[in-house]
Amino acid sequence: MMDKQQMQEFIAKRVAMELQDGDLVNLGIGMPTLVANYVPEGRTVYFQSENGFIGLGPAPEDDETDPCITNAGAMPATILPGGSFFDSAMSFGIIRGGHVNTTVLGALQVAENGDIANYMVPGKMVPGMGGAMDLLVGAKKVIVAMEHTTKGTPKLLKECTLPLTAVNAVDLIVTEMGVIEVTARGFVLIEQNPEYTLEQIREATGADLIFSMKLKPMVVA
Amino acid sequence: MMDKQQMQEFIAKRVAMELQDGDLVNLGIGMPTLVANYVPEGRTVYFQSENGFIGLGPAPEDDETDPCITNAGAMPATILPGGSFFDSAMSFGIIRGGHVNTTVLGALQVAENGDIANYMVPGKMVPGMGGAMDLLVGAKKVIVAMEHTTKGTPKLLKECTLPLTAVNAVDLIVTEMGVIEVTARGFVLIEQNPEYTLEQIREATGADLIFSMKLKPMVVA
Amino acid sequence: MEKIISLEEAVNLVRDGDTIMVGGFLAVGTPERLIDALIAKGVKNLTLICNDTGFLDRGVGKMVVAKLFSKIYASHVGTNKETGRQMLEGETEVILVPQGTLIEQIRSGGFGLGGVLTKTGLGTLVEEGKQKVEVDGEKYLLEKPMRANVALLFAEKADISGNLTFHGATRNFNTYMGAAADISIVEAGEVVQVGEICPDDVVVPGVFVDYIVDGGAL
Amino acid sequence: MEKIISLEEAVNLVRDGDTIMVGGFLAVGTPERLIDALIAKGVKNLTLICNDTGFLDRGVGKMVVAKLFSKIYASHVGTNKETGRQMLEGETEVILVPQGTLIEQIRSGGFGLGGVLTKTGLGTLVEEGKQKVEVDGEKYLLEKPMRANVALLFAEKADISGNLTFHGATRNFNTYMGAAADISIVEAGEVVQVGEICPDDVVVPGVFVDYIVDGGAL
Repeated sequence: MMDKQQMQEFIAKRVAMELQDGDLVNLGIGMPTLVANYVPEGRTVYFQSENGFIGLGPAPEDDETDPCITNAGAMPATILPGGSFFDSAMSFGIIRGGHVNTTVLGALQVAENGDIANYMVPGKMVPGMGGAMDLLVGAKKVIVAMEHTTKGTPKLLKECTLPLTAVNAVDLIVTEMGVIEVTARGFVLIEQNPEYTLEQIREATGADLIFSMKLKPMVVA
Repeated sequence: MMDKQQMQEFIAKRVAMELQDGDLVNLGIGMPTLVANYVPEGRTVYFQSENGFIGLGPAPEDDETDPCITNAGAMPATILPGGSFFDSAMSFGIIRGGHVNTTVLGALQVAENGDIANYMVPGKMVPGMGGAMDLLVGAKKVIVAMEHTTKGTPKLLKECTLPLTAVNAVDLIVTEMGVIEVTARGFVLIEQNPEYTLEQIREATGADLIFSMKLKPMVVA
Repeated sequence: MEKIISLEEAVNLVRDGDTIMVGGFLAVGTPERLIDALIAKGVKNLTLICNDTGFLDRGVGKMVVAKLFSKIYASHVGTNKETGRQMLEGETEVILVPQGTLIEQIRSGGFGLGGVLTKTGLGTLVEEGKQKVEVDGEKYLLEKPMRANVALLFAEKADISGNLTFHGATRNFNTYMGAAADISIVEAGEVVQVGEICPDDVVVPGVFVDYIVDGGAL
Repeated sequence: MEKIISLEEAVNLVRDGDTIMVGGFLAVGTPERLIDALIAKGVKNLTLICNDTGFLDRGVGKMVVAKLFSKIYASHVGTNKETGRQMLEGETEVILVPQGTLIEQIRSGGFGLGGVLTKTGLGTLVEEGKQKVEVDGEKYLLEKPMRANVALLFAEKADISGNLTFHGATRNFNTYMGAAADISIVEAGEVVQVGEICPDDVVVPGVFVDYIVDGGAL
């Protein structure tokens, strides 16, 4: 069994394989951020930070921190050569206008029609949607990176019960158990982590799960 | 009698007296452009050029011409210290958003309710509205600078007969005959060029003309 | 046209009950000195329009802690637990707005547009009570323009006519809020003379800036 | 991610019947070499979206003279008498659009918005056949987003990843058209290596630029 950190790295590595050479990518806060560490060799991927730049680089060395250069979580960041700073109108013009190839976000719940809930639990936790609603509507491809369940409670559902962040938005879900495509027919498992049986994955899923005819093992480098 | 050039200078000088210290002003092509030459001493007025800058300065000396710095009529121009260049979205954000204090435009016809026609004569001359429709809607104060008639045919009318550029837009009209306010009661003559009698001005006007109780002579420096 | 004023003069422009816009993204590019001065002055009952509510000890978050707001429009309040507490206990009304919508609403307010037509928020709580407009068979939410009495902004550099330049990720909401407020006040890291910023390099033209507080001279 | 292409490769991206956007304001900030090459190639039946139609011998005006357009959207055509002739004789359809509306329609098309709500054009011929939307009791015209197959742009400088800078009044429509076109081609006065433009100085980020023609190397 993987521990939590291994699980997150495993998911992040698998998500990174989805990124294509030349893609502009926006990574959500938390686990999705890890994806930047695993871009496959030979592919150049540009990361957009919704607080206003393209060319998000790794965290700086302590003595090189520029307080004006932070990621969307306000953590110290760097900008790579060829990057550019801009304001929020431009940043969301890029996002809403379909110029981001892929966004990777976490989720509380995903429904089989691609609905996603990830910005509030009424009466309890209401952080707000930040840029997530725009990213879900605007990005060409939406990948959800998350654990398959919350301590055993399914997060992949027939319908979301929490307030939605967007409807029909999710294209692909990557969890520690497998890779699931969101299709017109519902959830289709296209890759299976060999550590789990199909039965285990089906049980951890709160909606019908179709096994792809081309089901493959989920392997990361 | 003034010749055409004197008439235009006279009108431009009178319009210039309307400009207040610190105003941002947009001058239309043609006669309105002359206004820049007569800003009263002690007042700093900033000129906006809708092709993308604030700080429009006088035409350059021949050997200082920068092909990238032109006015809205594509004529060589200069930019004054403290000026700034920007794109058309910003330029018209400034205009439409009410950040231009005064615009000075020519007109083919002005109606007593402030309607203005100045961008086309159907089937004959259709130059287009350029930025005029936005300026008329957005500028805080709209001054029309024009000759009182077209070879004797009134241009101040009960209703415009040409296609409108904007409705209820004009605040003040400055002609060689006088200064006319556009009010809820219609045209009000507030200044009279002593070269013309009130009767002459009334005859040259195609709508009711109210003489202001405070009617003054139209005097320029 | 000298726009330079003192910190005290600046905060006296903000009155109880005002709607204020404050630049910054999680306190990056936020006018911290203006915020501190407003807290010291103790204005009340403000409405805030800001990307987020910063942190307990940074950015507009300090104003949340000081309970200056009765209403907050923001895209994200998760980094400031005091905002969450005030919201859940009904002390402060918090209206969550998608980030890309919020900046366009501000731009609309400043640029004389009638609102924003966006698909963002369709099918979510965000659409509740709002007009929808169909354009060529596609549905959009109509989000209204936003304006404020005062905008409090930060810029790396200002010339004394108010032309602004920025560094790094500090532009965020600072570029359009000045246009959308009756009075805009910029806290500038550096104030320079007219002519010291090349016209090609100006990011926000001075027309959108009414007053400048010299952050360096404080 | 080398975006540099030859003039010949560039014009081969434009096909008969395409809608093209061309940057420039009365031929200032217009990609003259791309225009010349398109005329030499002889594409047909194009729709033009441009601020104006330039002059007989400068800017897109040369393409008007060469009769490449069947339809033109512009705010002003008065500086090119051939446009007027083609319009009045019914050879070319000319749709006049207020300048501030035109740039917002392009920005909407590029930025995923459903259109523009503006008072500009209300009560004029411009409103004919268009939807009106009421916002808080105020009427606005709904002007639809515009997009194109190809955008032909000019910039003072481009790095090879497509980041652009500008000089003088050449920005005009060049800054947003790239976002609103499936393919955008920039004629750059100077092409530099990645890293030679400071991230703070970039006016248009490279994401909106697909191809660059080196104006200096022609």
